Amino acid sequence: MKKLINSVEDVVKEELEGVAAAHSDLVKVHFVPNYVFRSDAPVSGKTAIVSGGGSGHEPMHGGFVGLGMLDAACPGEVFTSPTPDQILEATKAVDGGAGVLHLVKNYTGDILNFEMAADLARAEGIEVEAVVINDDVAVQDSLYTAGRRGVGTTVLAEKICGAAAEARRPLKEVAEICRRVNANGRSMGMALTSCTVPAAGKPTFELGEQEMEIGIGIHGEPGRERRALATADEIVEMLARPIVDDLPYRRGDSVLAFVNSMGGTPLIELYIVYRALTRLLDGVGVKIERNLIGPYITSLEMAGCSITLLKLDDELTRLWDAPVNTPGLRWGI
Amino acid sequence: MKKLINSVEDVVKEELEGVAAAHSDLVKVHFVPNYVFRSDAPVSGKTAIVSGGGSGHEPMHGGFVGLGMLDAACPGEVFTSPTPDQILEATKAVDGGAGVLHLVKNYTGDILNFEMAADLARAEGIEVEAVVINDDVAVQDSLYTAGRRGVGTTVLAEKICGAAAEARRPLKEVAEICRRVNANGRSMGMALTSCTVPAAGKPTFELGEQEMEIGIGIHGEPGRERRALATADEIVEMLARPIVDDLPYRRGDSVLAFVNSMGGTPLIELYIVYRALTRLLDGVGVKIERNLIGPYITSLEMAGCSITLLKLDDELTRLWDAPVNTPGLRWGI
Amino acid sequence: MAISYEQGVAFVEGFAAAIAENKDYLTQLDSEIGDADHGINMQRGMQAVLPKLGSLAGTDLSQLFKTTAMTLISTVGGASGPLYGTLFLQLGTATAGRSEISPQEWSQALDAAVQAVRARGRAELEDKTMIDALQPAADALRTAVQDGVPFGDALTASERAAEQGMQATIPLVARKGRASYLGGRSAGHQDPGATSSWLLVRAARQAFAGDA
Amino acid sequence: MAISYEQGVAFVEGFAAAIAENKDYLTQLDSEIGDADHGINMQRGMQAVLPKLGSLAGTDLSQLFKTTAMTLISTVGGASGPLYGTLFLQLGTATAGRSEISPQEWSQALDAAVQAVRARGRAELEDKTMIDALQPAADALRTAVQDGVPFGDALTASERAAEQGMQATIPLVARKGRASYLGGRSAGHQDPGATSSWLLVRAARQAFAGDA
Ligand SMILES: Nc1ncnc2c1ncn2[C@@H]1O[C@H](COP(=O)(O)OP(=O)(O)O)[C@@H](O)[C@H]1O
Ligand SMILES: Nc1ncnc2c1ncn2[C@@H]1O[C@H](COP(=O)(O)OP(=O)(O)O)[C@@H](O)[C@H]1O
Ligand SMILES: [Mg+2]
Ligand SMILES: [Mg+2]
Ligand SMILES: [Mg+2]
Ligand SMILES: [Mg+2]
Repeated sequence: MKKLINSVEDVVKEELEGVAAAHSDLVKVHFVPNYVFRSDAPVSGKTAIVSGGGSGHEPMHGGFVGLGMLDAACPGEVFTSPTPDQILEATKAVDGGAGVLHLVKNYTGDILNFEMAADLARAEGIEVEAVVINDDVAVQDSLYTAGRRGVGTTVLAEKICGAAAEARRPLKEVAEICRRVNANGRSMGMALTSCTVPAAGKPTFELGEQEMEIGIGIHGEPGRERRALATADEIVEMLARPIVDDLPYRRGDSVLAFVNSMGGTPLIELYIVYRALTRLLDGVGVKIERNLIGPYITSLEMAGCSITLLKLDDELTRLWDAPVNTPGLRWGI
Repeated sequence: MKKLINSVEDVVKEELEGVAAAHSDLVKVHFVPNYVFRSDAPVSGKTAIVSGGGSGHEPMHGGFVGLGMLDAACPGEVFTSPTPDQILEATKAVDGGAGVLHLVKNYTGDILNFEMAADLARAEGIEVEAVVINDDVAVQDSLYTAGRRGVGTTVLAEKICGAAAEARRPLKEVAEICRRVNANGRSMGMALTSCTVPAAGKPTFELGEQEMEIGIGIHGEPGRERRALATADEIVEMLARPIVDDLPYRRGDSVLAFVNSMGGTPLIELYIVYRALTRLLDGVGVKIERNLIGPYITSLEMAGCSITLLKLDDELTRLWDAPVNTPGLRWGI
Repeated sequence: MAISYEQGVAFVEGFAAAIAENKDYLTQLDSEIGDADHGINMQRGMQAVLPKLGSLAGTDLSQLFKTTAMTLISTVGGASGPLYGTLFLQLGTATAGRSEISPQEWSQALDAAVQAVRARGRAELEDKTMIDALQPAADALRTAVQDGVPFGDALTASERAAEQGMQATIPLVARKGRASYLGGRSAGHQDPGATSSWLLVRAARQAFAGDA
Repeated sequence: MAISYEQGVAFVEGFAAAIAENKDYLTQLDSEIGDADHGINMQRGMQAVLPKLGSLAGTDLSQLFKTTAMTLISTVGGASGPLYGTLFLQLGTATAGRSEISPQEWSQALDAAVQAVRARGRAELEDKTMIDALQPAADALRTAVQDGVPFGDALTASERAAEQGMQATIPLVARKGRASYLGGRSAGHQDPGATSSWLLVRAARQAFAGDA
């Protein structure tokens, strides 16, 4: 295992110390329990938004704390959901009296820990709404299973809901907007390589020189199927076609196209993927109104990419364009 | 070789097509000869800044074209300097009548091609000043050699000179500021893995599981020496100590600290590196006034990092803080 | 013949020891159909529990189990944290104020605990989860105790049922937890949580069968 | 006995063929002490030159060399583009308006070309660059031609000098070009540019010695 770390036990703690040192103008970090929060929190009268999940997805979530996005993020161990006490403390720290939205990705661990935390917070008189993101078309949805994973749409939901909260929209409306983003967002990802959980010390799975995994999540797990390595254009077809057919996205729709690196894939390749995506969407008559290209929701150093489409309406577009100032995403200010 | 590409011949062309499609609001791309330029170029009366070099360092340079930074960038083939005609055409396209600064990294290929282009541009009556960045302390400087490479300080120089040009400072002054940035900036980098030039098809060098390269450049070339893998803290000592001692940076100095990913190293590790850097600089009494953390000057998918320090004065800090709006760097607007 | 507070401690310590011993094995299983952290998670949690046991001396089984529960909930995270936390929390509730319990009471406590885990995780039998080891273990224990089988043998039957349930997860296609994302690919792999649950049932047998 | 326009074309085509044949070898050498693109760069350049030769039919040596130069300059990039471009540009200048030249004139043209490359790259002998192959080749050719050695033998001597110069780069510590960044580590590797320069000198021998 080759990583720029000191010890596998200290990875999350030291990363958070780095974040605290680097971005003291935007965020503060509380240790034990660990959470990153807006340096001006609680913002009184504003709906607060708390997200969280395992570490290893940076900049998500900690890098999205700040004006116009999250009020707090709870980082668990690498790929391990945070604990209820982390989430509870973060929720109490940022509640500005207008209630707190828990923005949760659909993983059993995240769901259960956020549920426990929400119960505890409500017991302390804090109004909490939870919205679950489940946008991964690689997973067949069903009433009898854990359902779809929450992946790329999470980043877009955090930005858009953050803007709504910044505009002083009440908790119920922010939650409603979050459900709308989830309903209109779909994603799918692939891996060229596995990644190594520091504490595990070796790659989660092995991939041959001529193999790739299609339909992966964001925890270094194998995907829906293993396939022979293909060209960028073919891979975009494998990812974007199921996305387009799933919602479905129709001729005339306007979308936000998000091309994401899993961590180890550089920008030069992402632009080749984006080029292929523009051609595929041209073919089906879907217009890209906005885009986001880069490593925003990652699996440690995994090489690969994911594609997310979000069907836009005027309100979602306005909220996307609104100013944001976080370590990981910034514009308009 | 596992990359999200279609064919090794088309990597640069298709990447540029992706850039053009993604950022048409900020930049335009001219093909054959290839260059990326501000969509509002030429900006009349403004000193224009043209940079360029081999591809494979994304977002540098094309991702730094836009308001407050570069007017044009000339991407060569992967790790291969651009040709004089590319540079000449870009120079003519963005000259707003106030002259053009050629911001050149110190590599024989870059120097020679920019020299030829400058001669041709001057022959066409365009005022051209060239400033060469040579900030890599891994290379011993000497009159009899090619001298030091231009690495991380290039990104900072492009931002700061871009702000000066945006403020309508004349060519001579922008060039002077560029020399000042170069004089006060120092860098050093390391690699955990090699990278693969698409057309070459295999890693430029082989590294064992327990080895790393210290003192690398940004072209996937081996470094000054091969060492046993070490902890993040030890690696920061190996990179930052020579930097601090070289200028030298003295107790009381204020610096911009730039922790850069070589492409394959994720943010979680960069923050652990940044943490170690803050401790080392605390120890020598150097104050970090500003920072930049992320993949900004890369070597394809190479895993590793580089550290750059820039000694700040009030003017450089003001210029750093000035608004910038490019695909790769944005704030204040 | 009853289960003493000391045996309760031995049960918790024995589970911690079994997790420590099988940490890499559990993580390996999780890397096949999950995210390669189950052993790491459980190890982190049980290692956090151990130092707290000393200060509990003189309290009762309920305190022991509740402390174990709260510690797991606040240190493990993931899916297994809340689930094992819920299991121990229910054991604590079922043994409120008791410093020793009968075999029947242990069987009832385990029944209640497994029920609580099912309610929390909304998992059914054959979803390829820890339930597939826990439910058969609770059922076998209940039947054996009701049939008046010597407690030691009842615990052994319960452990064997857990082991068989664990092995029976191998061919299953997961419907809950991370493994469900793999669809058909999850078949052919043993569920890590069912495996740690078998270790838990085994630890109970080792601790409680002592004077059988 | 003179060098005709057709032989000039054969020289350029022969150089292109040698580069194509040795593309991976040159890139391999560059990956040891450079950035693994020298073969790729030269191949891109010479492949761009070939299609232009047809349209030059009926022009002179100067046009041939200048067109080769401008094509290399606008397609190769890197350090080798301007350097080989400068070399051919100078050959073009030295053969202005000539459709055939004498051995003496070729030797003088090569001297001027090597001088121009040195001026452009500011490299000295033993800096571990293409100069280490080109300069000995030009020197050997000049001496041999001056001594009245048959032109074929003079070209062979020139080629051998280039080859020896190329081999002599192996122990050198680079002072120019990318390899210089490696410091002492550059020793023990043959310089890729010196290698492509040897191929150029060899192509001249093969093309011009024809009727020697
Ligand atoms: N809904 C559920 N009900 C019961 N057990 C579950 C459920 N979801 C997952 N599990 C158990 O949790 C185990 C995984 O635990 P762990 O790896 O620690 O958490 P995570 O999956 O969050 O990484 C699975 O092997 C499975 O036995
Ligand atoms: N200053 C110089 N003078 C002469 N030749 C040089 C000089 N710098 C580099 N070279 C030659 O160029 C070769 C490298 O060419 P190439 O790999 O195509 O360009 P780059 O180094 O830009 O990647 C070296 O092997 C060396 O022979
Ligand atoms: Mg996990
Ligand atoms: Mg090169
Ligand atoms: Mg797991
Ligand atoms: Mg090279």
